Amino acid sequence: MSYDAAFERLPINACFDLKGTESALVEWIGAEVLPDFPAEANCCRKADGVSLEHVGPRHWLLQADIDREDDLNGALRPHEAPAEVSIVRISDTMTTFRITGTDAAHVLAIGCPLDLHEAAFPEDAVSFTEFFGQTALARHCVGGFDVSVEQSFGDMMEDYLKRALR
Amino acid sequence: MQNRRLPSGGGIDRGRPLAFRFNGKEYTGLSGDTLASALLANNVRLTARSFKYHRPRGIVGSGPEEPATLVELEGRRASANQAATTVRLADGMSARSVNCWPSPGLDMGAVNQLFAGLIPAGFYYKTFKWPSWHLYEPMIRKAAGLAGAPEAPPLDGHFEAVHAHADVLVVGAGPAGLMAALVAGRAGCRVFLADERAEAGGSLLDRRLEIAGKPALDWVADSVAELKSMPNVTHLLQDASVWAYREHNCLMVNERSPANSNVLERNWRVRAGQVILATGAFERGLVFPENDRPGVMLASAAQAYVNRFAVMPGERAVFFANNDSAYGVVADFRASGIEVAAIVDSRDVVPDFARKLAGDVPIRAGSVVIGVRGKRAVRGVTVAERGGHGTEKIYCDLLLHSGGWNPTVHLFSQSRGNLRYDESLATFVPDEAAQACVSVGGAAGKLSLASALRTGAEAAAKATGTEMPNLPAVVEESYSIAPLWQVDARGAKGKAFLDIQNDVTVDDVHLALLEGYDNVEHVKRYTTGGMGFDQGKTGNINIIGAIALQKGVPLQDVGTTTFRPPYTPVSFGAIGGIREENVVLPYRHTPVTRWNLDRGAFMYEAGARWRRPGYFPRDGETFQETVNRECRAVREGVGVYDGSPLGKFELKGRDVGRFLDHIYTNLMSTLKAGQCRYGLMLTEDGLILDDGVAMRLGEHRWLVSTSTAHADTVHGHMEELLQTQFPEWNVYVTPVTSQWNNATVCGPKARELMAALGTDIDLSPKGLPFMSFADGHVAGLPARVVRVSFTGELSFELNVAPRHMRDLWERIMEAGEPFGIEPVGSEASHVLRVEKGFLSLGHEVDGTVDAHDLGMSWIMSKKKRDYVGKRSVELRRRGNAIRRELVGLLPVDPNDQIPEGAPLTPGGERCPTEGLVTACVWSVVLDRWVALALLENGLSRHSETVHARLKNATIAADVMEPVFHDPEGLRMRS
Amino acid sequence: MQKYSIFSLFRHALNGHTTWAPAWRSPPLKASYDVVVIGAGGHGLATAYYLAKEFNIADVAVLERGWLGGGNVARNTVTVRSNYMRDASIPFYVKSVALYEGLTDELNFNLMHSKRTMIDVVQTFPKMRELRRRQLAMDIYGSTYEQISTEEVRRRIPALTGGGPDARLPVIGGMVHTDAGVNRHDAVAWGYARGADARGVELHQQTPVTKLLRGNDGTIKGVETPRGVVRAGKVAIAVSGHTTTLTETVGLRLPLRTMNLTAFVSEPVKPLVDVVVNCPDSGFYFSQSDKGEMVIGGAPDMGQSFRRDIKQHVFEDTVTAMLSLFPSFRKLKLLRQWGGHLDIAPDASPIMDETDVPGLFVTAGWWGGYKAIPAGGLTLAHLIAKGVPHPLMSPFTLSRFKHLDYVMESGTTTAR
Amino acid sequence: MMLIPCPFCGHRNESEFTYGGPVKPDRPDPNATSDEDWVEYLTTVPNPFGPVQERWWHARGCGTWLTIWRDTRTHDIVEGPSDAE
Repeated sequence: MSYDAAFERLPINACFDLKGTESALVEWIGAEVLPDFPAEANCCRKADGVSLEHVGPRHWLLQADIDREDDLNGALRPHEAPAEVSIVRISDTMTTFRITGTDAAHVLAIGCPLDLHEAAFPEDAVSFTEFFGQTALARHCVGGFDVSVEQSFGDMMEDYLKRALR
Repeated sequence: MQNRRLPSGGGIDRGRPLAFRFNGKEYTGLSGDTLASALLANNVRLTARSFKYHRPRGIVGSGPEEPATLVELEGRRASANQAATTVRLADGMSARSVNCWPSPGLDMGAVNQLFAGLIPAGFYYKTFKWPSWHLYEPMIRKAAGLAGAPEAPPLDGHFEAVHAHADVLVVGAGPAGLMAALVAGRAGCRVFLADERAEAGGSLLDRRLEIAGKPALDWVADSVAELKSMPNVTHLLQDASVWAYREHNCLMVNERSPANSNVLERNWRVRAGQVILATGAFERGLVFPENDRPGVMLASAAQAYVNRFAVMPGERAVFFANNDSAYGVVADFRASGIEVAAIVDSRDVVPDFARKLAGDVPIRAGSVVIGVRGKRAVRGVTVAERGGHGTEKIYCDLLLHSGGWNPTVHLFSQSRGNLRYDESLATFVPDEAAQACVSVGGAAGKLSLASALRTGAEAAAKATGTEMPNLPAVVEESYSIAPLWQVDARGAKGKAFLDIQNDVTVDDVHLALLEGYDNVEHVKRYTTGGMGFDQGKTGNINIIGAIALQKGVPLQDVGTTTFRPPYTPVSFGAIGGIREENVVLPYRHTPVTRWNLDRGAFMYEAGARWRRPGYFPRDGETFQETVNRECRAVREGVGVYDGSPLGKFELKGRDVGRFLDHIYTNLMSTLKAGQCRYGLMLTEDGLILDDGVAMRLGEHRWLVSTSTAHADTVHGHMEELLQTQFPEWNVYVTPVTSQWNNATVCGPKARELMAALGTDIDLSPKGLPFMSFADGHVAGLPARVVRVSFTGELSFELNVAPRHMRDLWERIMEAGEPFGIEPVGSEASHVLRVEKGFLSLGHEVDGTVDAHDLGMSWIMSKKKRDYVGKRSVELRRRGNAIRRELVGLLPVDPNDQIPEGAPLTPGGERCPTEGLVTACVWSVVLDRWVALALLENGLSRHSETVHARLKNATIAADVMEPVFHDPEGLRMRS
Repeated sequence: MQKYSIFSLFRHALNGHTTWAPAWRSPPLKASYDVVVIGAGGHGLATAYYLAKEFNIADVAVLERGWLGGGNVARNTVTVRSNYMRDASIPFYVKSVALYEGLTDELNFNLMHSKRTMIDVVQTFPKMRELRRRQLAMDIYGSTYEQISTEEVRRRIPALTGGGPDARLPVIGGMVHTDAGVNRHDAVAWGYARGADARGVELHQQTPVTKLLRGNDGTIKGVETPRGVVRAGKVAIAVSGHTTTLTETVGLRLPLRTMNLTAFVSEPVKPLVDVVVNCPDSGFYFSQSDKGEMVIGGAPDMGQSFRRDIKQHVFEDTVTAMLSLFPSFRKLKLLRQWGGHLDIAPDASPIMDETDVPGLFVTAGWWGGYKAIPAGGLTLAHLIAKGVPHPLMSPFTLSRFKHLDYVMESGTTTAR
Repeated sequence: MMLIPCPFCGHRNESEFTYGGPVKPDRPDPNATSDEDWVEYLTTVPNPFGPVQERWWHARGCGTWLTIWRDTRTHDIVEGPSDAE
């Protein structure tokens, strides 16, 4: 009996790296563009297909479908942002693997030291962690997890996941 | 013919016979057997030979403590040493005894017994010296080593290593462990339970006890069923040994029969809030002459064979004990109708309850076994009073002994918990814990069933903050022992073994002490006691006892040796998990990697785990021809390389300029938007950390590029400074290495190629001068074009998002075809940079040189008061160490290639070096070999002749400036 | 000293081995000695031995906190080699290897020194370049290092079946260091101890030094132990890992950090590999002991530590690296693992010197110090006896830090 | 493998972190320090047989450089980053 789990490599998302204080970011971007800022560390808020993820001190990721990239870029105006705010388009930097199935958590645990139990990693949790030795962003998806790694490691991760799913 | 199988009872499945081979002979066992129980069922008594003397041995124990019978599995399950007692019998299994040839019955190594008198402990330190150890070593090596080495990796299946988390990790599913798991599970905790046996129950499997008025195994089954029904009991593993207790409550569990049948073995790294060690206790043997003969067995092991496996380990048994536990075994023997000839108890007084269990079996109190008759199988024992009087010979084919119980403290001790000697139990028990763990049941010296259940429940109740539950009713047992560390009665002659596997006897320990090896660690090392495959699970404490007795000190003062992981041997495959073959080290690809492979590039590792093309060979070309072709393309036409792996960071904030001034040796803050500048970073102790290019994107936005290999190091360096030294500075760092790929086109025809690609950027020398950049489109793709050069030629670094990279690359190759474009690999890049004398950290920088040595004094800002490494470089240069400085070398014979790394010595003599060749390449512009070197005082030695010293030759070379091509840099600025 | 030979074994066999003399005496601890050596490990015992043998200074006490030979000499991977890179290092290790080769005879104790050759398995071109650099530098000092092809590597190490052309890091060749060998670590400690004892040196076990004693003039005066004060005008510290713990008792700070390096062995199997295999690109090395165990080492954990535990992730790095080149070892079993402390200087080279406290000597900063025991002991004894550094040790004195003149000598599996 | 307390993420596996070495005294002004003091600052770090203050970078996490006190004898973290605040 092998695992009840499968993975797929997703197309890239629109992704913007936001750094600065919450107030400076809101002031620059305008509250209407963003979901509410997640109050807690390593959790996300979603609104209107846009997800805002609090992944580090004064550090958020804004993610949406890739066809929203230009819109968001226009709204965020990364190049004109004031000194106190850093906004960088990083859509290409990560590649995402969707791992689903009843054994998804086990398969993830082969590469990831994070406690993925719902008590420790609830539905709205999102966090940078380690996946097969590399930095990775982990979060829930329907029936499993999405794990994003630095794009250049994508082929290696695919290799790893194939091995893990045997 | 399983002629020793009892007609009823046992946990075996009589309906499922299993055929197996042992030492070439066919046998049949039953499902549920171990190899050991199946052998005993078939009346196979002589199963092994010992390590040093090759004495005949049988089965001694029933679990991982087995010291005597190691087997090697053959065929599909091939595996080196395994204790026969831990091998689950499987149909078609084939096993053979280790360390004997051709068989345990006829073992040629047995000649060693003739020389036994000459080979006491440590004999090899005293002899085998003349004329040389090399004469003896091969023979000794051949004789050692137990099983054969594995010949091939497993053919089917793979190993897995995986993380897990638990509130409570319970080790052991005996009565204490199950009770603890039940209490923790009912409290809603996440429970991880691991047990080394095939089924839950622990010692209950081997005994005939009752819990709550029913057979104990019913309670076990009910408990397991309840645990299975609780979703918060996440793992209930059988055949899974907890083998290491690491720091911060992280434990390793080796699961040998995972549910996923593709997985051969699994290693769990469990992080637990609380650990409950319910690891039970091992019975230890008694130390008396000939205590290693086949048929001498631990009493508890015999109990397991009778009760669990319905096997009669002999037809007529004598028991030898110093404690009460053996009497329960006697009772079970009687119940199974196996004859017990006598009980020899070294104590003068035997408790009444024990006498009741013995029934009509004669008890010789105050007596000891002073000899065993029979070499290849027990034929009888000689018994005497403790002092040696009143000898009696008793006929038997089985001698079952019990010297007391040792709590299995391995994991507790690994966790750095202290042990203390308990007089009443005559053994070491856990004392103060060092991590969040608690020992319960036998592991804590609580040997009775009632105390096992109680301590298990208590520990779990305390860990979970819940009430102590009502415990099921059991009969209270009592236990007493009078230690007997060795039989030293008059008339007791013959080898008395402490470590059966490594053939360590009482005499060996005495010899070690006599010679001054008097620490327990010395004794262990001098005699090799406890260093076998079993790591002394049954024997170690007897060695401590022997030392204590001989030195006349309490056992507490002797102390134990260190308990080192693993608790039981674990295969390396499980430890490694799926990280094997290609993924053993990470690898990184760019969107062009596939293209490179299709093009037949020779790929290799090139820093920070990137796989990069070394060169693009064509049929019929030599390596040098390939590299020359790529170099010529760049020097004469146009080449392109994939520069994507360079590290890139976007820096944002008011203080970026000031920050860059601090981390680079040169001034960066004066850079204007749209410009870039080459920079050098140092460590605080003045060594070169990295070189790269900084670009100013806007007023407060910068892009810093680093060498491929040091991207992560520089990232950490920047963040550390910003977060710990300058937390008030306004600088944000965002890694964008993989947001920007780049294809760099270089060569005199690069501008023509750019025109052919089509761009909306003014690429004229004035429109986009050297060391500047512009954003726009190239070949219709959004791109940033940067004018930097690592080859010395006119270069355009075309930066695009990875989603466009492959597209861009293919258009470049297409548009470049008329210009004879070549993709350029790392080898050609190396040649091109050497011709220009550009720095390569991997070649010229080896931990001693600074920028001045490299002829780059210009990059060490004199204007800045401070930057990282400034003070240290100044300090170092004020010392009187002779500097090795970068020079160019032209071999006097232009066809002489100097190996990279070759030392330079004065006159090429055999004497200390004065430098070394850091790089040597065939220059396509000069049509000769050229080299770079670090040479003592090299900057002032231009036009001297120096000598590279090879093994049997020297190569003379003329010293010059380290630049062989376009010294003015006109081409790259063109 | 009682002579050990096959004949003495015969003689003692006749009376059941009950008449052997102790390997060393247990004399009472005196109140003062000419020299006190702290630490009865390899370097401490060798220093004491050479003080007595080469410099006629026999009024020496070796004070040991625990049991003789229980420090790093008891917990290393017994590799002896001289394949270094720099002029400062190579001659020192060449000398050490030469001393080792004569030690069994000299000490009349079988060290089982087995010159069984080390093969460096090379998997990257930069590493090959570095090793070729070593090769030519070593040749100047008479240390042998020969490049061999991948085919030859595989012929000499048949179990090396991984690292094929399509592997993550393919094997591209090897370097053969025939001077390298292995021996018995316990025998090195015991042999030196017995030799030193026979020349009058006193060995005192279970005698921890709790404090160094410094006079009003700033010079060393002796040491404090639970058994009383022991006076000496010269005190040498050879206590890998705990060097700074001791020197700080006289306010002396040294550029050392203590780390934990671990090793492990497999179950014993029949002879499979007869050379020391070193795989610097993968980051592990091993040899098969005479008992049949694979003795395996890897990279250290960089954090400061006085624990002797292994870091699981560091351990897994070593294991997976080994399995990638030796896939059949997946079925081989781990039998035992352990760690030891070592202290490391900023340039990862050793420190042997008289300190700023006159009369206080240190030998420290060893990693891979096992191979250096004979030369380290000999040269430190020279310094203690003569007051000037032995020429072989002069690159390793403390003065190099005054102008940050590091001796950067990367090890075989590790770099700074 | 230790469990290291990150002020942002909570307790995380050691493998997510990069070791940053013992915390040194504040960097002296290089232009107002003697050679001896500068060399001492660079080369001589605290090496206690007991608690040491040290830095870790949560490189495979939120990116925080954090400071803890860790006992070198036991690896117990005797003071986490949040304890210090």
